[in-house]
Amino acid sequence: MIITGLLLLQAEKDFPDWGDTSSPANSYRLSQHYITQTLHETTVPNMVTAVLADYRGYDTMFETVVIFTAGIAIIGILSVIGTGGNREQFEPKLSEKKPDLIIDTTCRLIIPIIQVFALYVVAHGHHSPGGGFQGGVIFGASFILLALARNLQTAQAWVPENRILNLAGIGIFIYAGFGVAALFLGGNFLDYGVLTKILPGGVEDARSHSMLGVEIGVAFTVTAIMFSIYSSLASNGTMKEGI
Amino acid sequence: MELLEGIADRFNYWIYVILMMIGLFAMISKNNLIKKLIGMSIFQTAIILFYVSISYKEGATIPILYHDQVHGAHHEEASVTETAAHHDAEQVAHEASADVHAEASDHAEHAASSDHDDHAVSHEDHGSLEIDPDLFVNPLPHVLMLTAIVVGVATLGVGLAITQKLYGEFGTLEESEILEQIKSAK
Amino acid sequence: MTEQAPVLILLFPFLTAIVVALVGIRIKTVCWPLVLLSLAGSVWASLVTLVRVIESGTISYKLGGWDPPMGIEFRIDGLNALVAVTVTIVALLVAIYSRDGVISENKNKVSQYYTLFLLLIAGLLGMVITGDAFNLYVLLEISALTSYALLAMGNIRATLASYKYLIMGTIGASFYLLGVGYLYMKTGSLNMVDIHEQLIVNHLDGSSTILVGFILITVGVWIKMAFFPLHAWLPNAYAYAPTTSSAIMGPLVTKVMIYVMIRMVLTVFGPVYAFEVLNWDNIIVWLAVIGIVAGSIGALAQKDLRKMLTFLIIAEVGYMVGGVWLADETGMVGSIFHIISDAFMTLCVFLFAGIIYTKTGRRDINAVDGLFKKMPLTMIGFLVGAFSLIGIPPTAGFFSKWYLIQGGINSGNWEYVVALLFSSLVNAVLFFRIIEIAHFGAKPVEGHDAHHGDDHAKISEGSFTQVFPLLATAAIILGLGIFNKEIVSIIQDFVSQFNLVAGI
Amino acid sequence: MWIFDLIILVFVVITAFISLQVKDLLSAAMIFGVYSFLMCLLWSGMGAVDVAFTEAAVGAGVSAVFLISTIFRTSRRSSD
Repeated sequence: MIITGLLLLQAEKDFPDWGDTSSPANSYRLSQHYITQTLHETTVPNMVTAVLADYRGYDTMFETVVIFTAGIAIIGILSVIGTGGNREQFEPKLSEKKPDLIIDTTCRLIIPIIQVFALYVVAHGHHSPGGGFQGGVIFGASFILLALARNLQTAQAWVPENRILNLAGIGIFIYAGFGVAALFLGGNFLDYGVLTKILPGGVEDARSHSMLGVEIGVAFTVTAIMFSIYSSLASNGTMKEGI
Repeated sequence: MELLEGIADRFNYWIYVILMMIGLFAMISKNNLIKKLIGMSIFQTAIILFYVSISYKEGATIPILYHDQVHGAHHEEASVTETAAHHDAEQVAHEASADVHAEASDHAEHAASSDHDDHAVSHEDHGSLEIDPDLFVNPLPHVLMLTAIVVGVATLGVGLAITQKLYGEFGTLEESEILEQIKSAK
Repeated sequence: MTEQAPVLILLFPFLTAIVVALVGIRIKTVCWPLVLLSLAGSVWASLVTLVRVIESGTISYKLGGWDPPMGIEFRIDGLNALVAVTVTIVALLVAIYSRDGVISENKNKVSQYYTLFLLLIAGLLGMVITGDAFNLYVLLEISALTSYALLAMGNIRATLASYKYLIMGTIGASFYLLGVGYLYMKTGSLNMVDIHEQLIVNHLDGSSTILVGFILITVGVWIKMAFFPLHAWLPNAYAYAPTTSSAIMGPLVTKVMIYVMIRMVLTVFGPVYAFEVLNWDNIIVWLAVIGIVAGSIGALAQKDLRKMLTFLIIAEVGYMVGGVWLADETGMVGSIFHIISDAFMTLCVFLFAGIIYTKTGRRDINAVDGLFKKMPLTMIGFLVGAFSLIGIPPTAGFFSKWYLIQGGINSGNWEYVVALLFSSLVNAVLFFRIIEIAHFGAKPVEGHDAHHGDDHAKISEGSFTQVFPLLATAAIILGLGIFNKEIVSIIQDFVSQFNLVAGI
Repeated sequence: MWIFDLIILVFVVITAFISLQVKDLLSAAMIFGVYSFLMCLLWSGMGAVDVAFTEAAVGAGVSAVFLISTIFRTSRRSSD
């Protein structure tokens, strides 16, 4: 427990000349630049999305890769597809009853609304809070809700196992595609400005269009992976019987 | 009031350290595997709290340019704050160009290219727009924290998958029982 | 296309990882050639970048076309070009080795295994070439996640070990993140070189926020590196893992973390701050010494072949951390050269342990008895690796130890020199014990004596895809040993720019 | 206005502590959901709208679901 001891020591050392909290010392040109120049350079009012997708787009690409890795890893660790699996003894806890009326009807009403809202969140990332990640999670949550309400099979009917991975892969390919396209058109990796050659409008608009495209790619991956993680965890890899 | 407000903000930094302590303590000393993972998530959200409290500026709004600041019929074109009186010429030009067409974009082009070369401190006055940075909360930590949250969930997912596999083998979630089983098995 | 080389190093494994993930499920056989192709591509790209770095000094590659503090940029100088080349070559060799290792151990998850394998390499390469502190955290997290998963795919003991590794790894990574947060708070920028300038411009040396940030980052990196007091998770993590996972993670993960530590100490905080202002580097050298001694003694006590090797890794980590904190130019050159030579040495020894395990199915040390006759090629490969670990002249291990010892003498840390010699002695004891069993030991229990007996139980030479990488690594170790002058000169001009004062 | 921040901060710490102390894992997961929802409130108070949105969707939503699905697959009791 040396580590905890060391950490307590570190915590108490934490309070020397704290950066002044209200107007922090980091009014250094970097954040100033982001605030003043974002609209100017990318015609995207929501600075956070602009910085997320464009200035530090490389970071976000690897963020999507983190989710993708988590999905693959969980399938890898748990999945027993093909080996017959010794997981059979985990018979589902819930008996195979007819889904009761109330949950069924509410689900039928809510799920489409959630999905539309999710698409709104993805599309509207430029002007309001939200974007690829949040939209993707909500979209994935709508599938999970379906799986919870009914059982895993019905949800799986919509999005079968291998199609999930394809969906996730396609998402990352869209993102990397933008990067590589910029590469081929002469700019550095992920340089959207160069994409003006194929996208309509000036340099800034190419950036904002490509950001939208990237957000969609992210949404694809996040949706697919969220659902695949849920289905792996819920059914302990057998992908048969969820909660 | 001012004093208390000061403490309230500085309080964030106390809170984040306390949360980190709770999280770390749980991670190391809790016996149950899932409790450890909950401790880990608390530990990670504490760090996110620290980052967000860096970006807080007194009385600043959220880092999204509101409709009124983005003048012009569509909120497409660059905005001008009240301070930039002497930019009337550009202002008129911008109001005229409702949506994106050649004249506006090459103006933006010019502004963007000139911006690339000069790195003067933010207040370049050549550009048509001049948003006062102190009005907005600093957006950079927010971007970093989006990544940190996602990483947190990914680690939680992998941790839970490992816990399930261990439960499948050892039939228990308690680390102490697992270790006994290994010792007895060896 | 060559001026795009820095990004290509990373793009090849990254994009093929996704292709393998999608295609692999349907066609299992396509995975292996794809993996090889992509790694060969990234080896080519890293060599091109190394050549360009030698000619034109530091390259700065702006991601997304934005200038450094605003956007992210790759900053490649002598140090990380060399480490990138090492990582790619080691990855290629392990990929060749992995063919039947993966098939035999997790046959139905081949595509997932290779995707994680490639993503681990992409994560490590990204960490090596990036010039942005936060981006390094993201890539650190990717390589961590993939290594948890690669471990957890093995048998049940490996899954338990990977759980502990997950907990410790997250603590380490979060410390690093917190340290970067402290730096950002005071300097306002995330780009490593930019932080350094801000540190000097606002002469923040005094502020304890920076001090706490420095402690956090170093402790975080130490945890990930399994430096002595924080190494609890390493031994059984690598020992019980599937053979290919331990073969890829043994040489690479710890070495890249040491590179990150050197990058932080030299580029971000600057040697002046790291060594003079804090001046508790002697304590760290003492810690390294204890680490070396503990690692070596731990290795002596082990019965399991691979567990012994993991303890050696802890000792090696002790070398390098000690070498860096000698605060002396030759010591620094020695530890950087040791990163490169040690990556290949550890790889060679782990490949050997993997072949033995797949062939004889036994983990313990006397699984090796009488194998000289049966598996001459593998044993020769192992011999070169063992000599290099002990530090016998022609091999690379000798030269890197030589620089480390010289650095130790210059900076007057005698205990470090003694520890180095002691650990080389222990290595000698360990490896000669193995060689002795292999040479004169009893005949392998199952097979009768027939040299070319055809009964199934006879232990024959490892398949080509297993033995070739072992011999290739042995050749590289010898090559490094002989041509170390050029490599050292590259490192020399990288280190000299920090004009470390020789010894305190 | 700042009084609300203070209350939320105190609540956050309390929920974190309880979530680790409670014996039954299912309620621990629930309280963890509450904890991350309060964190999301805190951040929106501090102007970090995007982060709050993500934390609400991901922290309270998805990670709670993962925890509960694992608990369903394993056992609810916890010894400490």
